[in-house]
Amino acid sequence: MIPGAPTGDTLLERAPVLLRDWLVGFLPGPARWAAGSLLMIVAILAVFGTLFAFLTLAERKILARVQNRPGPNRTGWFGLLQPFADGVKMLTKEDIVPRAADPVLHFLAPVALIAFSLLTFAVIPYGRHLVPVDLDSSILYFFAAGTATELAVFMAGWASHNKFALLAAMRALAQLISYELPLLLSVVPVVLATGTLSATGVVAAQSGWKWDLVPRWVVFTPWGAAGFVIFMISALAESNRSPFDLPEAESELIAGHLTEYSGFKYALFFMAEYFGMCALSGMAVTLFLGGWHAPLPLLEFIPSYVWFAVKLLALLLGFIWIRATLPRLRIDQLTRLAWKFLVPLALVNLATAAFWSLSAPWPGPLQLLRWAVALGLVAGPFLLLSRGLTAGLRPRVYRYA
Amino acid sequence: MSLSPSPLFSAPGPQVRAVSDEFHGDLLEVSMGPHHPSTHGVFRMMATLDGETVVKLKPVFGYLHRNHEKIGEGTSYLGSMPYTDRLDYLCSMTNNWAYALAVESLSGQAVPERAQYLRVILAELTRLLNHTCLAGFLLQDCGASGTPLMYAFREREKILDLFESLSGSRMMCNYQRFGGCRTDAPPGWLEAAAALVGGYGAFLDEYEALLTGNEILMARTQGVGRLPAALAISAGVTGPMLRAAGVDYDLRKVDGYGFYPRFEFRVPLGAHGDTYDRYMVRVLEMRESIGILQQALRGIPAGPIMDPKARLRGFRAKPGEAYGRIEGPKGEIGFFLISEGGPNPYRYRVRPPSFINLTILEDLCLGHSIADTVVILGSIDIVLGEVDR
Amino acid sequence: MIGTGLLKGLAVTARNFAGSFHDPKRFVTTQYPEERTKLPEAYRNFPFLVSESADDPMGTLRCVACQICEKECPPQCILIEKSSDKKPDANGRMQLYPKIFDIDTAVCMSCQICVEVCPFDAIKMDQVFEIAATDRFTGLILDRQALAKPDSYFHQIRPTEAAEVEGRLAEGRRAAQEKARAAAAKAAPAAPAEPPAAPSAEAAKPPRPPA
Amino acid sequence: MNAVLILIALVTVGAAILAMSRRNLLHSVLLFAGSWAGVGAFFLWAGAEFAAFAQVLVYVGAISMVVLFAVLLTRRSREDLAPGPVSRSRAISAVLAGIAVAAVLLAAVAGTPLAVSAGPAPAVSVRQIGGELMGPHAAALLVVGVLLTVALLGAVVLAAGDRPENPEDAP
Repeated sequence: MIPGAPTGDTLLERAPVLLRDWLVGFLPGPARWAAGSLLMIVAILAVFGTLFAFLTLAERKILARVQNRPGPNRTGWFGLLQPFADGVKMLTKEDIVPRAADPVLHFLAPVALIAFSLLTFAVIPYGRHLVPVDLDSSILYFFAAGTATELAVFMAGWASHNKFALLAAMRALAQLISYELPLLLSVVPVVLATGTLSATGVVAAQSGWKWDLVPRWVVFTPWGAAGFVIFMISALAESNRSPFDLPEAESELIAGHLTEYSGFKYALFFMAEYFGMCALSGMAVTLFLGGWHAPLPLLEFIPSYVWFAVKLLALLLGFIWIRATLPRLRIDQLTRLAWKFLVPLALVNLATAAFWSLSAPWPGPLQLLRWAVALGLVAGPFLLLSRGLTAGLRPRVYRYA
Repeated sequence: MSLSPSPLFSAPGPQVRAVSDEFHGDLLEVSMGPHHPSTHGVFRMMATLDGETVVKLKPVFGYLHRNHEKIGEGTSYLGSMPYTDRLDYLCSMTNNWAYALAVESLSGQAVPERAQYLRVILAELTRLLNHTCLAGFLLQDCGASGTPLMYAFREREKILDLFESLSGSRMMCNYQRFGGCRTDAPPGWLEAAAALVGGYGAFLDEYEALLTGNEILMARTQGVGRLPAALAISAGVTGPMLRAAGVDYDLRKVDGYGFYPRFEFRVPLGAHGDTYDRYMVRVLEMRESIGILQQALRGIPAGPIMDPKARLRGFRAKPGEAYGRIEGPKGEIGFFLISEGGPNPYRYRVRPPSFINLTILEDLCLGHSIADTVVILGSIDIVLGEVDR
Repeated sequence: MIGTGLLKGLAVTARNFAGSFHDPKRFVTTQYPEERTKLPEAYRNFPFLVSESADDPMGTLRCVACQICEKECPPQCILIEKSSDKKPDANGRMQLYPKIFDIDTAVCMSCQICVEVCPFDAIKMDQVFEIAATDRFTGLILDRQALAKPDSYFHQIRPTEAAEVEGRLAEGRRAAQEKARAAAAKAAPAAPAEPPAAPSAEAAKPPRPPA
Repeated sequence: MNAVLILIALVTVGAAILAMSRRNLLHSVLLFAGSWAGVGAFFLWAGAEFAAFAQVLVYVGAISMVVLFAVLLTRRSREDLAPGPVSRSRAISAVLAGIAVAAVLLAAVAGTPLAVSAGPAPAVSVRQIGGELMGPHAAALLVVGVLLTVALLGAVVLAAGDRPENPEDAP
């Protein structure tokens, strides 16, 4: 456990840990570890399960409010029971498995998808003392579990034995693979700057405030901001969210690789997408937004896991906001955006981070030069590449007869 | 995109474009529709795909054929008027006007001034309604999860309320008669219309802020589904699609029917003829329609709305034939009538603009990906009621 | 710069999201069963038969079973059967009345042509839209009993149109009385001994020739 | 501790054997991915977290995708995925090849002196691994990097070599 800063260790802060120790205390010695981790698993499932339920409701409500309508408000007070109604509906719906489908793979796909996306929750530090598993290379573990989901998407597409599902599975894989690279490349500078692969280490490196006002979060450095933007764009693509929700683009290939799924298996895919979204946002908060650190020293009395929750919800609402606004990219534009725009930018970002950390000890006035060069290194390639990407795309002027 | 070699009507045999054989995986025959979520009604596209790109596309329709023209021969002239609402069920007012124009030119009835002004106002309101919905559906096909469509429907509801308080029904207005309009504008209707038109400019600015500059929309629509002017003219394409291809042909200027020469407005023309131009031409046309509406609402005179000599029942047209056409929101909608002096027309023919614009769907889609075919279909703006009749 | 169009779009959606909480213009849904939008006066749905008095709607139908609306109706959804005997109508003249008057509301498209062509203002458009039936024939085919509604109901749902119709009918009735009185005065001096039955027959001709 | 080791070994070898015996090619590819995950689990058991996660990331995440794509792209259509008729000669030659490979492996394993250390391996932190990679083993790392880049460029040339430039991009 990282020794918390003296002011930060209020009772509220250690409450979850005390609760766990008290509960586990009833059991004999060796069973304590097992019971403790079981309790942790139950806690994660409970928290992120309800977060998933109310996230679907929040998504529909926000999407509705953006479109000037109330959204679900018939079930329960303000529609709060809507997710449970959806749950019951999904459970009672008939689970149709096409005769030509490959039963083993057809069943295994959602199970594998849910399993891998749940694995990623094990290493995210939710609070000062709330780290389920503190591994030395937890960031590598997080992305290892993340890439395995591609296998499950392929299984779903191939096992449904359906033309549309196959086409969509190929698209999904092309998208996931081509966005794996910028996702990882945008994390490398953070590891380089903080010098550790463990999530708690990265969060510890972002503690403290400059002039007691600006927190030392990665996002407040030029390369950190660029890395954060690249990470979020890639996270959008990794979790198949708009404007990259190509695989289940309803306007083209019905429900993509989910076409032949119904009932609770379909709900599992849905749940896996949301878990993926939450996990990636959680990692974004940990790497770029200073994990569970409070933004200002005087706000330190609020427990750390509350700050983590606030930042996580902010990112999730951003996901929903983008989904309500942006149209979808075509598959070739999507991969071109990844390979010709995000990957080069991430590589340049690596160089900026190296320059930033090397130029750290520069005396006072040179700091301005340091900022200028860093910003130039970020903005320059961005403008250069964006001109290439949108060659010839601009609003046109029309003549009248 | 080079003009596809396949002649205007795709030859009976499979028209497969030359694709490099070495990578020639098996062609995937995909049928999109008739219940596909993005085909604007019961319309089916048999697309042959090589990987992502469309190699051959065969539109299949007729699912909504209701024998409209044969029924027209059996019903009296007045009886066919409510059926014209069901042709292009988004723009019933312009359908009514085109049919009324045809019968009036058949029977030579004069239309009083106030009725002409009312007809222009209702036609331009219908154009606003149709083009706003088109932009909404186009974005829905691009995948914008319904937000632009909901804004379009919010504005459409206001216009439909105006139609309802005037003609009695929101979409099935059955409002025009031979020689004028059925009922006069109730008190306060003209002021409500002026208020709506006044606020429409602000809505369009917000709508364009959301869409026109959107890089993703530009990437998805610029250079997609390019329609060369030569092909457009030879295929008989009319309306915004034709003007987006750069051809200056707007019936309101060409025919000058129904007091349009009194209002001054401009006709926007596109340069590339691709999906983005079709979208932008419609948006600019909406701004022109706002201008026309403001002039018409200011200048509408008092007076009768129905030609006193008009006869409702027992109307018998003089033997002969007539073709009445107007610039509908989707293109030139026309009615061709042959009368033998009886109460029913001998031949009742509708010129459906969206059906004729649809014939070149394959030429626009060859070489594009399947995601583009959906966007191209959306930009052609078809309504299956009019395509199948 | 590449992102500006997207940001402008995000700004529009944010403004709409915030606006939907305080600006009625940006929150347009009416919760149907609880709140109801006020229907405009011109709104029309299925037709109904106008009867003179409210207490005996069946007996005092204005309809004289001339079957013009049956011929003119485009989808042919009206069925009328004339009565054999006659009964006096509002002007006191003996008129036929419809023994059977069925409208198949499953076929009717409420196009309101029957109202236009009816010379006696006997059929008007109703404003009821919440009709659902479990069976297509008993539920959706409305017979004379279900169709007949008093003139007061017509005044209630369409005040201006009802007033205009009322004016026309009253003026027609007044013309009928004057004609009857003039005819009676002319017949009296010419042949005082003529039996009084003649004037009533002469007055029977309605002032308005059936168009 | 040995029980866990045996279990992992069983899973890995079992998955590999099953993969060989499956009639459906896709099932065997997925079972292969399972056996690679088994190898990853072995590293985890041995305490080398970095190696385990790298193994899962590279093999289960990426290499299985490459194999799946290779299987899909080279097959003309779905029928080819069904296995060919079972002929005796192919079975015999498969078994002989298996025995030969097994013999070579066993000889190599038996030959090397395995110093079985008493306690678990010393806990090596990722920072030390980084130091080692960048220090003495930097050359090996660079060679592997160049190898992968060449493979990537080769793939790009092969894939996009002769397909005409995407028609819809032409202005």
